[in-house]
Amino acid sequence: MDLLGKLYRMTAIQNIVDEPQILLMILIAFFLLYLGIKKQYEPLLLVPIAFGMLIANFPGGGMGVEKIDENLTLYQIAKEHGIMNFVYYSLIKTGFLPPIIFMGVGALTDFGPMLRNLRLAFFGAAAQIGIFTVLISAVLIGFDLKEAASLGIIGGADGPTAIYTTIKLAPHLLGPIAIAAYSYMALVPVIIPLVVRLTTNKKELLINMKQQDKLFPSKTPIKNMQTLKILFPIGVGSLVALLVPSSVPLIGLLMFGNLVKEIGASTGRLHKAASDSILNIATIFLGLAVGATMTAHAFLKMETLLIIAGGFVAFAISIAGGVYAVKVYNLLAKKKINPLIGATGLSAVPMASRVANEIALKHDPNNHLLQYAMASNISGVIGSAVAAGVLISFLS
Amino acid sequence: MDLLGKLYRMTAIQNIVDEPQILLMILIAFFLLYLGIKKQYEPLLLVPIAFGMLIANFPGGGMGVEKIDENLTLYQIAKEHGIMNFVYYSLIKTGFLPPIIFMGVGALTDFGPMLRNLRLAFFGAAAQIGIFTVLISAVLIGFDLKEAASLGIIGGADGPTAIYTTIKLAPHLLGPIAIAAYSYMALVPVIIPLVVRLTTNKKELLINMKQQDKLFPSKTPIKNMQTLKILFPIGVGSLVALLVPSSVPLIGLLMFGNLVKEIGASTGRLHKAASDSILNIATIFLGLAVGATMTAHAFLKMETLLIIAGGFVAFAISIAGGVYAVKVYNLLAKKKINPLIGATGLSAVPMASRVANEIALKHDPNNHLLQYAMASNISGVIGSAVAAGVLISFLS
Amino acid sequence: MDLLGKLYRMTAIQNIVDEPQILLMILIAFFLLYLGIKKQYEPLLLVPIAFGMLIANFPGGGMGVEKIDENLTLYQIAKEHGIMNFVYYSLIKTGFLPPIIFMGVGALTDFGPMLRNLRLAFFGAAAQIGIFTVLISAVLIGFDLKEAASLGIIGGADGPTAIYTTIKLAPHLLGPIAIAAYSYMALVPVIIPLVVRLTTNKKELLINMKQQDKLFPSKTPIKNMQTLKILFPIGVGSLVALLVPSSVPLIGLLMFGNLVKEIGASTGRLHKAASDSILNIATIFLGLAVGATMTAHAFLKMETLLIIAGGFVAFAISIAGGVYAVKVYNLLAKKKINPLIGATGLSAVPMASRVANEIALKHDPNNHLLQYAMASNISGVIGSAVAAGVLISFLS
Amino acid sequence: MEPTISSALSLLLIGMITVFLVLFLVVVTGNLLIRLVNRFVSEELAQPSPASIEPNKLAAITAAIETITQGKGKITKVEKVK
Amino acid sequence: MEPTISSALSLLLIGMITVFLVLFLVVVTGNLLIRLVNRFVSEELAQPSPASIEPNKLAAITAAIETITQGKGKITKVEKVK
Amino acid sequence: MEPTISSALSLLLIGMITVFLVLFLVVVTGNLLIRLVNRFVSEELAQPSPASIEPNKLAAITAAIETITQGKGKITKVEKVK
Ligand code: NA
Ligand code: NA
Ligand code: NA
Repeated sequence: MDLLGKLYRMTAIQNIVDEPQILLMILIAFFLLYLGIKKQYEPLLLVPIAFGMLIANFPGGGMGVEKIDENLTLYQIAKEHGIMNFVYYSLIKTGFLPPIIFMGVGALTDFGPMLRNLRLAFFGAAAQIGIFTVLISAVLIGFDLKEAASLGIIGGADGPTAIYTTIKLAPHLLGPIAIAAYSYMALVPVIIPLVVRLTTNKKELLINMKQQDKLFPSKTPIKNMQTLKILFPIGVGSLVALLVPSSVPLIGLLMFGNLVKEIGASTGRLHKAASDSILNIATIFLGLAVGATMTAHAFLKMETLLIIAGGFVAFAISIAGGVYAVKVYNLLAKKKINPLIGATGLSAVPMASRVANEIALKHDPNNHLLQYAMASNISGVIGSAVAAGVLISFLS
Repeated sequence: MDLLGKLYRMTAIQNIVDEPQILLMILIAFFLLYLGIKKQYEPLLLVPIAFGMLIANFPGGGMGVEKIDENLTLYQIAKEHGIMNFVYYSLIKTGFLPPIIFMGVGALTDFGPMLRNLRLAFFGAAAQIGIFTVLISAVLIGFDLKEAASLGIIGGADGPTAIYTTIKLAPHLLGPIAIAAYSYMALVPVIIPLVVRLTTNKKELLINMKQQDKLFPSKTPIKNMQTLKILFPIGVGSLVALLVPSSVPLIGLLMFGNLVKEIGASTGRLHKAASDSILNIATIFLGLAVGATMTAHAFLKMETLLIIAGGFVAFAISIAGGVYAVKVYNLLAKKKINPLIGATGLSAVPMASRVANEIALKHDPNNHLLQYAMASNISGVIGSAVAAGVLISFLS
Repeated sequence: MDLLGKLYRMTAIQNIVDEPQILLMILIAFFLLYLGIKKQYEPLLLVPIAFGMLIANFPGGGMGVEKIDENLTLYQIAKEHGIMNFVYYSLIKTGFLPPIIFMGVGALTDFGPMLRNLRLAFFGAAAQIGIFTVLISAVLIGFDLKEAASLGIIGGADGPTAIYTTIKLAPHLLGPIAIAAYSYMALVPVIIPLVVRLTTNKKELLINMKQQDKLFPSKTPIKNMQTLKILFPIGVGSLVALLVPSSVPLIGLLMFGNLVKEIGASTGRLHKAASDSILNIATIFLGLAVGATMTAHAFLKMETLLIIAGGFVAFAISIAGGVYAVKVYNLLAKKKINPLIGATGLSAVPMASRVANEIALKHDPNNHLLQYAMASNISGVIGSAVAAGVLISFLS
Repeated sequence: MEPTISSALSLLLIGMITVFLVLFLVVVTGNLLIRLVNRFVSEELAQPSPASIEPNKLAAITAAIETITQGKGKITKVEKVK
Repeated sequence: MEPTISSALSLLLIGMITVFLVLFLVVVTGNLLIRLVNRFVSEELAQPSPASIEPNKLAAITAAIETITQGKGKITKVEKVK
Repeated sequence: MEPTISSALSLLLIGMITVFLVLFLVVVTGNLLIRLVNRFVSEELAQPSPASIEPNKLAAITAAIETITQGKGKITKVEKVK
């Protein structure tokens, strides 16, 4: 009967019959939900990403991100392409949300451990090597420069940075790159021990930072941490802005968020907004919209697999880079550093530090190096953002 | 003196003298404020709607929603038509806020009662009949199909659904339809008892659900509610998305909000954002902007009265539909159901359930059926959203 | 070597060498941060403004507000001019945020003191004289009318009002005017005592309001403050909307915010949103974007100095105006008023009242007039918004 | 006199007249409302408005209750315990 | 019969059929999930979901801990103390 | 060598040089600030920054006080009671 025919055509069943790969997408979404909910892989982002991917893949729902005529007004985008494209083209593709999330990250970051072990901050640099080596390999296997850079930045092990860079350079790869970045950040408890085992020996892992501090005490004790914590984000923010202006949207807002936190009660309202409502709201819409970019035809490509593979390599090389930087340093310096401090230069704050700490404790139950790891860990965030800035200023 | 002339022309007095119906609008706004504040009719929405209506009706204030050239950018809309049109054309007419509010509703919804009495969920269906019967009647008295559908959807007794459907089909009727929807939802404590009295007898109202459960216990006890509550929104969300894709913006986000709630602590930040800041912020702007659509020339029409009347009829028929569905079921089944469970299929969560519970207790002080009523009550929300999806996919 | 050349050209160093005034801007930003953080000058706004100014002045960062083709869509603005211009052209130049902030101010305002000393509210009027006298002087020294009005409105001593008026009349002056407004509001503890010393004598400052109340008790005690506080924002909002429609975006939302506060628990969610998340979020983006308008070429002009100077004069004249209004009143009335009540008509709530109270206590330790000062203080906010409405309706 | 100056002057006049007029009427409206409320509203309600004491806490409570009771509960009145 | 009327009627039919169908399948899905969960998920977890008791408080706790510990701490499980 | 490869290589060099340079200068800046603060800022303030302990609570307190006192009150200092 015709009525039932109309009813059937209203459903998404026929479309899925015609395009069975849609089913695969839905299953992938379920799998990502499983990882986020049951395996606790960065649930704050993987759950919205996976759910956005799920609802984006039902034909007729109009919740999938599409290529659109970029002359349309946001109002026209919403009317003609639905609310998800409205969110994507107003908040994501504009590059707005990642810096906003960085502001929230800054408002939750404590530079104290880094200030107490300043020289360790230097080791956030070596751990960016994975970004550029994978960039080169990606070019060799045929990605263009912008795509290769977006792939490499996964090795920065920092979600907002990876997303921001990809938006600026290769937005069509946003979905898989975001998934890879957050998945591997969630897999840090697996990846770091693996790489560390391959690149270090027991003797190095036994290096006790506290002992080293006792042997070679720092000459400049911090007398007024409160004031220092207020001046530091201003100083470092200005420094980075001067040297890598294109990283200001990320580093500038990170430092602003941190500043309103450290000032204390008088800017408490701003700190609350940055670290609570703004951060949480931004996370929801970023996650849903990034997930919504992963429609069947956009996601089921060879590129996606290469990104997943390349992302892993980038992570591994970054960790190894950090480790070897410490080894080289130890050759020259009397005050030794535990190579785990290099590994945490990866960023992936704070999980990398916790993992490094556990590894150290496994080899010596008295070797607590969490505070030291946090130093290179946080500076790794700055490192990735700087690397991103370089890529953006030369490629966009 | 010319100065005073200029001063007088600056005021809105002359405009109101020329167009005295403006005064009527202001009085209606005061009346709605009275209903919302003193009579506590859904104050969370009626107060902003009424206040938005109030400030929209002072000529020269530029706070009333206008028909505009839809090629203008949002920036141009704000510059040329003021901030209220900016809000209306960016957040309301784009269809953005109702799904967002649904996300918050989901984050405040507990599917537990529904899961414990699953088969009662079925009775959320019959109570949608008011939507379609009023649609037909509206067509008969001369509304076009889209307007008639928007009028009928009031019978869904769900605010965001009614607003979303109207935005998609007949935005010029948004104001009166929103008012009718929320007013009648507030009047549920009056309407349900009225309809129930006309459609049931004491014997039916004495049916005790708990007793029936003891007589005919369910075969499948729930062993792990926590996991079930996490899987349910994913499963139902996917099911509805498959069958009625056009309802995904509503149901999809409802289920997402519910999911981040049920996952618990690990997505607590998302739950907080969805159920708190996002929901509250969206409510304020939705209310003000919907109210601002009710300017004199847009509101003072025959249509408005017909909508107010039709909305009431739709409510009544929906309730009756639910009641009769239960009666029919009781003819066939051994395990009887209290017809009040049918009435709550209306949705208007949770007030309908509370009202039904009170009616039951009035006839038998031991007949607590709140939990049972919530089952059909919540499924009524899904029912309305599905009905809305059908209307949108066939008429927009 | 060419690589280092590329690296150097990536930095902002050469640009600053070419345009050393950029350095001056950065120093000014540091100074404003110092005022906001260390000197506690309105930190909630001065810190974001100063930080926005800081990051806006690093060439290549793309965080400075620019003149753009106003036909671009917001999406195109973000793509071509970066996220700060996206924020500025969507939230600031549209005139959206100041009314939103006013909503939050209303949600934090208590009209109780004003209602208890209603006739003092009248003295919020005289203290607007600074706005118009400075307007005239500004015209005389060559500003055009719109610029002059924006300059004068600084004398309203109300941040959002000054910003809103400037956006509507002379957006190119937004930065310096916002800075002047908030700095002088922070300097009220200096400016008010100064002007009061020049315009009053000890005898006047000894007038004890409590005593006067005992001598001449009011005839109409308030029997039901709760209901009164709910009706007042509705009544006054309507009154102002009728007489000065162009001030509705400010006064209307101020009164709405106050209404949802006074209604209490049933609109508690709206009150929370207005006074918390919305207000805090709006403050962050308003501050950063206003600061970002202050790029070297936009800020380093003669005009800026004239605005800084003119703003101070406007403040002083407004205070004097309030004081003299009281003196004139005292000539005619038996029930005397302390001239400090006139000074607080300036607005700058609540600091002006606290300062006035301290001055009174210095002359007579028993002369507590905080509650009385709050009356004219709050009415001064309405006064400035009304003045702004007049300027906007005649000049925009 | 130069046109801009003259319009500046008329702005001064119109502006100050308006401000005085509005605030005068605000006072009048306020007194009117006080009288109306005193006459027509029972003093029963004349307890201190909870909102004006602690709207934040109330909002929190309401939110909490709404969530905990999944909206099944509703606050009708909140009173300070003496 | 007038076209609009007829399409209104077919909307009635399609609409109600769909609503009944969907809610019927919701019931089916629900029962299916109940059976699946009962079979495959250990009852260990069968404690009352903290989320459903007090997500707000939990959110608060998480936020607080995240801030206080600067993200170094992480909540893995929250249990009511008996 | 292919142009893209060569530019990829130069990106590697420029990128890593920049990252090392920036983080090196971050260390330098940090040490500079430590010295400056140690020299010029009285240790009076050297109490643990309240912000770093519990900004959330502080924000709450501030908000509460602002609301309760309608902005008439202002927090100037918050200290832990020993
Ligand atoms: Na990194
Ligand atoms: Na319904
Ligand atoms: Na003022």
